Amino acid sequence: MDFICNFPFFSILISLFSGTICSVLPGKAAKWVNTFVIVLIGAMSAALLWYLLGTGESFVYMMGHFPAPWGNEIRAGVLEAATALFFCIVMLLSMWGGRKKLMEEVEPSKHNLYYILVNLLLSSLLALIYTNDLFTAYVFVEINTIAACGLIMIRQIGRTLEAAVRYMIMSLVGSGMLLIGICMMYDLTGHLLMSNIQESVTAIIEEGTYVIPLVMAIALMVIGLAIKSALFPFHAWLPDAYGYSTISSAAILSSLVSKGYIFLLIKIIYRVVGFRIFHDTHIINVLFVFGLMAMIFGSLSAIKENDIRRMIAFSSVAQIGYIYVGIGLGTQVGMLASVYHIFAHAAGKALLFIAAIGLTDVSGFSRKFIDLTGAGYRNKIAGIGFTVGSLSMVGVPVFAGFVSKLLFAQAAVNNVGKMLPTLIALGISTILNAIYFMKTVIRIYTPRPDAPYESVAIGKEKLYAVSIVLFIALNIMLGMSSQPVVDAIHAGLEMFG
Amino acid sequence: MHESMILMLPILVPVMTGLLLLCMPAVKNRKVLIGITAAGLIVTAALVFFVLFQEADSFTFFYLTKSLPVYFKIDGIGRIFVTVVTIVWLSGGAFAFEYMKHETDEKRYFGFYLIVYGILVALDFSGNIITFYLFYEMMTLLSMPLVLHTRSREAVMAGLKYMLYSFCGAYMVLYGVYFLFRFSNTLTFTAGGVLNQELIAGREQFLLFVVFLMILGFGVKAGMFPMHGWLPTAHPVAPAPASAVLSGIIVKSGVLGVIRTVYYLFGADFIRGTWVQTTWIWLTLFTVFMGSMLAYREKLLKKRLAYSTVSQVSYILFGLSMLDQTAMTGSLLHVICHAFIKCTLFLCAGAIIYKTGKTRVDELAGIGKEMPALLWCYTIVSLALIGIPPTGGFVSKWYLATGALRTKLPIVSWFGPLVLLVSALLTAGYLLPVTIQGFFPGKAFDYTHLKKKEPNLTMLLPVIVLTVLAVLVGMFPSVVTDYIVNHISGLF
Amino acid sequence: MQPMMMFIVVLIPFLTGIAIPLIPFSKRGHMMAFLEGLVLLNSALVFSLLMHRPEESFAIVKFTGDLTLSFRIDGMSMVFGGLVAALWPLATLYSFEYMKHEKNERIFFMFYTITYGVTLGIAFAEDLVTMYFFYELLTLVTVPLVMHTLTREAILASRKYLYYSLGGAAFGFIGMIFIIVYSNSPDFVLGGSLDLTKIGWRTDILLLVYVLAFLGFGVKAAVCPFNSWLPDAGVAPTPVTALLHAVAVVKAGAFAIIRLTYYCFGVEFLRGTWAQTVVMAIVIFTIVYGCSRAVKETHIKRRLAFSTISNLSYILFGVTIMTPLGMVGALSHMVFHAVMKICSFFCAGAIMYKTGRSYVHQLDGFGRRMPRVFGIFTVSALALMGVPGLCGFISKWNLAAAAVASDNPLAFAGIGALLISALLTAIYMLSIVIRTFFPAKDFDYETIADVEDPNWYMLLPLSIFVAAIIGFGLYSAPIVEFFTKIADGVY
Amino acid sequence: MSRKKTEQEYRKTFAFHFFRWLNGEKDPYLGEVEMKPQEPYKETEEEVKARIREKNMISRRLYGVAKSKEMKGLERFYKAASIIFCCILIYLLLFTVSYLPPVGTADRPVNNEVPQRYIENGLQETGAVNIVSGMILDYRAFDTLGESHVLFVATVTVLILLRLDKKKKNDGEISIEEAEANDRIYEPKNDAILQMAAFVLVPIIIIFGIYVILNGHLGPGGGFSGGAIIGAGLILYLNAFGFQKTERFFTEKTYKWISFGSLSFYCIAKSYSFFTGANHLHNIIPKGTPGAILSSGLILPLNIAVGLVVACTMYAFYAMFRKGGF
Amino acid sequence: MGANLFVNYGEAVAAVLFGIGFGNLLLQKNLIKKIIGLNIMDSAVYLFLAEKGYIIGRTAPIVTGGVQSVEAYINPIPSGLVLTGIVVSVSVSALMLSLTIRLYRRYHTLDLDQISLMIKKEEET
Repeated sequence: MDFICNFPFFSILISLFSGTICSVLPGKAAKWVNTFVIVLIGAMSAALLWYLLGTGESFVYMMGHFPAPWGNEIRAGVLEAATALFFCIVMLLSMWGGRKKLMEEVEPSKHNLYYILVNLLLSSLLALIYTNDLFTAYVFVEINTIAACGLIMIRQIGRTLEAAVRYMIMSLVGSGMLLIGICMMYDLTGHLLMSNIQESVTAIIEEGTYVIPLVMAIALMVIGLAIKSALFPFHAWLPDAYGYSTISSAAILSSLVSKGYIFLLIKIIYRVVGFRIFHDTHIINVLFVFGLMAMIFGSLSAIKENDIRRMIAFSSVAQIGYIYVGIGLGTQVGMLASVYHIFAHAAGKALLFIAAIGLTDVSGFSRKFIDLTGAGYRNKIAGIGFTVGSLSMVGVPVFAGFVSKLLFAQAAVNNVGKMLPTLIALGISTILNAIYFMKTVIRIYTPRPDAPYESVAIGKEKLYAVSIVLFIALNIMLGMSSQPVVDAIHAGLEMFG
Repeated sequence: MHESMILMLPILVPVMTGLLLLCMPAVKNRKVLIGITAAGLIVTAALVFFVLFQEADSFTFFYLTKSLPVYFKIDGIGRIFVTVVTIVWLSGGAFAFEYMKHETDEKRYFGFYLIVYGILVALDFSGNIITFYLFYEMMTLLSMPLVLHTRSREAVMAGLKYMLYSFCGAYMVLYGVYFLFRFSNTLTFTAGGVLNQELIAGREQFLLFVVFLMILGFGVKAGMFPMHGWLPTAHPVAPAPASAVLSGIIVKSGVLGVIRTVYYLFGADFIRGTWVQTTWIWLTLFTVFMGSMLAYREKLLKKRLAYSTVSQVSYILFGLSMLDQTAMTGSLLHVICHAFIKCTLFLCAGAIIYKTGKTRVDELAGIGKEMPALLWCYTIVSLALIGIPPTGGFVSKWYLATGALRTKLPIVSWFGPLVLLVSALLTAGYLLPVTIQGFFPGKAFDYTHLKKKEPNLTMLLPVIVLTVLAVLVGMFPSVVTDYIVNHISGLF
Repeated sequence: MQPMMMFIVVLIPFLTGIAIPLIPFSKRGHMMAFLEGLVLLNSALVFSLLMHRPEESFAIVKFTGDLTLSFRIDGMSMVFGGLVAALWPLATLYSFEYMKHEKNERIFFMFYTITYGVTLGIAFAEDLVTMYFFYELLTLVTVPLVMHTLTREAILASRKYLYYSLGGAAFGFIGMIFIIVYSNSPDFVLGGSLDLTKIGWRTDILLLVYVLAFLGFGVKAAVCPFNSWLPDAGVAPTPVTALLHAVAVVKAGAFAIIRLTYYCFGVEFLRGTWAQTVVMAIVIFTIVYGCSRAVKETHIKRRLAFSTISNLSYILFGVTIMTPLGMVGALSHMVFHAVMKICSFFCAGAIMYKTGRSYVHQLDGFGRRMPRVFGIFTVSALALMGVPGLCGFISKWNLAAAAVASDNPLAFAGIGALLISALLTAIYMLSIVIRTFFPAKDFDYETIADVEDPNWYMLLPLSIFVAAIIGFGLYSAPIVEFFTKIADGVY
Repeated sequence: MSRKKTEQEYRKTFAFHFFRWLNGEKDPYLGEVEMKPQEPYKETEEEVKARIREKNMISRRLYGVAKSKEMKGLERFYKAASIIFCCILIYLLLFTVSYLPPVGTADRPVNNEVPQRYIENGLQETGAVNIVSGMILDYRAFDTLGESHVLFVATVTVLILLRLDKKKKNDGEISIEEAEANDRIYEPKNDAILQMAAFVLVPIIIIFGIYVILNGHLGPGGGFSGGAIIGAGLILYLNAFGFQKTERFFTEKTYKWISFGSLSFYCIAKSYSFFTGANHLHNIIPKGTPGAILSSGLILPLNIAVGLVVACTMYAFYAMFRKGGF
Repeated sequence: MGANLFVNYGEAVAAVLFGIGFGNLLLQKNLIKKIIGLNIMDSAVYLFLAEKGYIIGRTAPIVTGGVQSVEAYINPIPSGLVLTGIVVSVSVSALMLSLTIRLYRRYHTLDLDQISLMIKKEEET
């Protein structure tokens, strides 16, 4: 039990504690604390990943003096460490990307409150990743929800408040269902610890006493998490929430928050219920169907959209559909593809949001498409960022989207029953993506000499440019040298069960 | 059978002189132009006759693809056609020297005239279907400027139409050639057909369709019924010597094509008695009758002669479709006679237009008084065409009729000669009124301001020569028929 | 010649392309010399590479799992690579003159040269993944070229082109996936790399996937339902329409389909199945459709674009016959059509460049004023029609011979379509020739006094192409021999 | 028999065309091959106007504030769908409840070795008489740590929403002066009855709250409930004696520092115990004798910290709702 | 329907309450009524959870008189979880109420659809 095993515990506690500290610090100091904390946790997760790749198996960390079923426990494997590292990187870059707009949109006195929310959000994400106990997961899901709602309404214009209310209603419905699912699960198995629950679940399935309530409990938990991660029929709140909140929160929300819930869902599938049993409960087909519908209808409503940020929001509904289709395929490769897509989408989506705000700034702050003509020339770095982001979303070879599309297709082909619908849906949704993303890319690169707006030099906002360049590098790294990432995820999934 | 370069001379000389004329800068006086053209024609004619009497009779020029040589070989049919081409081409050329005075761009006309002559010689000498097809398309492309020489709106449209009809025919032929390449041992013309029996075991029906398509393809050039549309439009707009040559010779290349395909590629026995032969016969008969009927109703002289070409060439095709030796001799004989007769008729029409500018038949009252010699030749030649005994026309029609009767095909053997007879009457119907009106314009005609408008010698001489030839062939046919018979006996 | 060379040859155009807008050339002449020099150097390298071929393959990037981006030269890549390497320097020379009138030509030449590298990448790809990789890059790199004039039509045309290509690539992607999963090695193996044991009962799904992939790649090869982007792309400057939409881009589509049919799915697997009939029917319909639309079109470049659509389907007709002879026919038409079409497009470009007129009914009497350009145009017209003695006839002959030898009744109808389209080509090409050489009688040449032949920049490539047309026409034995060797797998 | 056709009628018949074609006078190709020149399509003025008008009409109808027909339809559908969804949910829950293990019996899976250890040696291991507080503050301390941070996050969000900035006048919202004015109008001032009751009750409430916090580990109660009681007392005091009086001992600064102090103490204490637990180091904090106030190691100070946080939060919520300030 | 519906009548009541709270949350127009529905739903869940721990004939898990055997006390875990749950619902309700206050101050209505229409109209102008 060498020292490095404490890193998961340290990262959660440090982010929690930094949240508390920021409440007394002024805005500027809070900003430095926040950046320092994210960098530190990123470094720790990288070291942890390096160590775990060395040992090759996950370890359990006892929180407190009492072993698992009595005290709390967190478990760290390769997949958890990799996800933690990736989440830190994306959060750091999103914060940098949205820094300038944050200064303008939020009152100075409330800056430190914003950084508290960001820190606590990071801690809840890390807890969701590492925890091995269902009720702890529920508690941190709550922190996540409230912090995310805080992020949405930090900008305090009419739109964001309404979006925050809608968001709260939908996610409270979701967490209500999740809690009642957890209680039923506790009632049937007597444990709250995931590995113990799995033993008793397999025991229940064998003797077949409480099978119906077990299936019902699993269904409630899965539906609850699906509602919280804005799967297709429950995505009404998403466009307003992502479309109008301040940029860094939109980027964090779209790439990290919904992914946290999906990660918890994967953990439930693997550790609580067990892959085989989940596969036979037909809930997987429900997820598959909803995923397919999300892919198609998400893109369709994105095409209809006339506001660039709402269009990107709808496209993330479609991308979440991709992930659920990956899970719905029910094979190991399918899960691998959806986890890879979590990374690819996180990188691409945050980049798109940050680039979009850069473009709207140079087009007279109007979000209508017509005014965006020629914005690519006025703000060069944002134009390039947006193009790279959309190419990655469409799945063009050099960028991350292509690799995840490749993995999805390979997964689809192995699963005979669901092969054709997936491939056709994949083809159609690629075309739909191409239509609305390329429409925008071409619009921002059609010159409009008489545009009344002045152009922005690259060097002016250094932080903004650095974040976009790093995001592009991340995208290309995920696109070109995707082999190490895929191997890490594969190893992670092996030891995840 | 050995190779020699000499065969290429009669082809290359006219083409080179033609190109020289085209690329030459405009020359002041016509004399130089006439001189070059005349020299070119005469030299080529001499070369042609020189080559005909050589014993070397084949030559491979170059290879299009590995298995497709451009190969020349002279045989009996080729010799007949070449002699006819040379005679008509020389007389047409002589006539044109005078006629082209009142047309513009003479240099371009004579240039293309010479090139087409070279192409026609090559066509007759070609030894396999690919070479034949190559020069067949060249001929269409290079004869098109002759047709649209006057560059009026109708002339350009007619030229375009002529070219597109011929290309449509050419592509039908090409379709057949592809299948021939597959189902035959070699593409060179060999008497009795080249089909490889076991290759075409199950596919007779399809190959019959291919033969029929090739016959239709060459039929386009020969003015057979479904695709005859271009002849009546092309002739009136072309200058007279061009239309004379066009209906005399170029139409005959279609006939040569049919002969080569039916007798030298597929072999007569392959299509004897099949639906191809019957449809072909009925088509030719219908064209014969339809051509004469339309000619009878036509007012414009040159268009009337064009319709008469349509029906006369279908005489030849009818003879070929009998797949019988005598009928074939009759049709080959008719090829020769019709060439001379039709060329003379068109030259007379040209002279009339040149001298008086009248193109319509009803304006020609009293022409006999003004140009007696010309109209005499016209009359003799018309009688030849109708088939009055001493002239060539009668002999060839005689052979055609006897050949048809010999074949004993169910209806056609007697109905064919009947149609030929009716059409002969119609031919009289549309040719003789010109003579009658010309010589006896009737009482109401005022003879006062008639003047002597005889065309000068260079125009009259070719007409007279051709008339004499037409009559000579009629009087001593055995010279030609024996030559033909011993050359085509191998085919049946 | 070690395999590293293959990657260098693809890389040089990329670097030159990127260098052009960056290096501050004092005079336009320097830039032209620099660009032409490097393009020539690259073509020389390509030809030397093709002369003595390195056997083993060269991997650039290890993608995912066993999929790598790697190059290897086999028979097919020699044909396509050689064709592109031969035509690109000439086209660049031509575009120097043409782009004098256009603005921001640096950006144009950047993308123009990068496309050269990308096309070579497609040619030398060793497996379907690499080819798909460069295939998508080709779309991205050619969109700015189509959009170059930045007028409203150009924007709409480039958008339509982008949607069609990305859509097509999406369905091509499905084909690629099936190949990766169901073949024993993703590399191109003549005769198909499908592993029959793995396929088991799923043959009809695979056939459906083949048809989908065929249509997917067919979008770039302008197959019937998806070719409305090609005429619209006529809005781009002529070097683009000539080189890309007559040679590089559309041929890449045909090349991809040949790879798909002969090297991935394998001909034995596909021949005689319903997939072959469906695909051949589509191709035959496109042949006739392309020509009939061309006859009605009055804009020169759009007319030539429609003729490209039908000629491309000639190549695909050769492919769909699915016999080695068919492949020979397809390859010969691919090469000969490239030469013919680029020649006629350049003539059209010369006319538009010198006189600014682009409609057929404005061309009366140009024959006398621009004798050299229209002489070349007539030769290319005759070649397109398939007059024997020019290269068009040879490729039509090979296609027809293959179709007849395949004993497939639909192929016989295909030959009929070939000839009907030849007739329609005669109509729409010769009507231009006649209109220019034999204008109406009362036509006075003063109205077109300003029309005269362009300078040697444009005429040199044109004359080289005409020489190639006539040379191939008269003496095509060695090159057809080379294609037969490829079809039989000697290379 | 049939009347003679006029020239125009004849010209339209099929026979006329056929014979004209047959004798080659007018052939179908003449003049047809060359199409008339096509001018590129130019959009006329009124077409553009029509297009814009039509676009505006659509957006007007879509966002029409007046209840448009399909909005009503949509609402009815939404209402019906949600009622059905709730009924199904209730039925399903009842259906599952009927299959759950019977309540109250001892042999259910829930009563396995986990509660047994809590009950049997809970006292020895945590030193807390009240096993539940021992469980939530020692065994499963991580949940409760998360718990207090949930409360903290909630306060942060409420602060974001309701706190009025003293220096700058908020745009559109009400300023700090107006909020004070409103407060004065609506809230009761110097209500004698309320003040007398508060005078009596507030000390008792606060003492009782302190008692509940301190005895968290001995009897029922604990940090959360005690804090709530103290919070209620403070609110009663504020109601009775108004803001000036409370500001004497409870301003925003005190709130900030109390909540920061207690939360950070809580965090550090718990991380110390987690760290020592995980690395199997000895925890130096004595458990003390069970039953005495200063027993059960860290649980007492933790309870005090939690109590303070909860009390301040309750008071802060109330102050924010009333005046957006302290 | 299973055997012990009437035995677990407490949980049945909790289930019905959950349904009612859920319906309220979805159907009610007024925001405050939605929050009330939310609280009903949460309390239903905590009732459901509390029912889990109860064993007939045993007292609350506070050690009295040194007795530490399992038979004397009920299961402590559910009550611990309920305690945590209650704090969650308090904070969530506080957040929702403050949101409602801010919306009411600005739009003077509590009907969410009305608010979104007013926002659209505001943006339209």
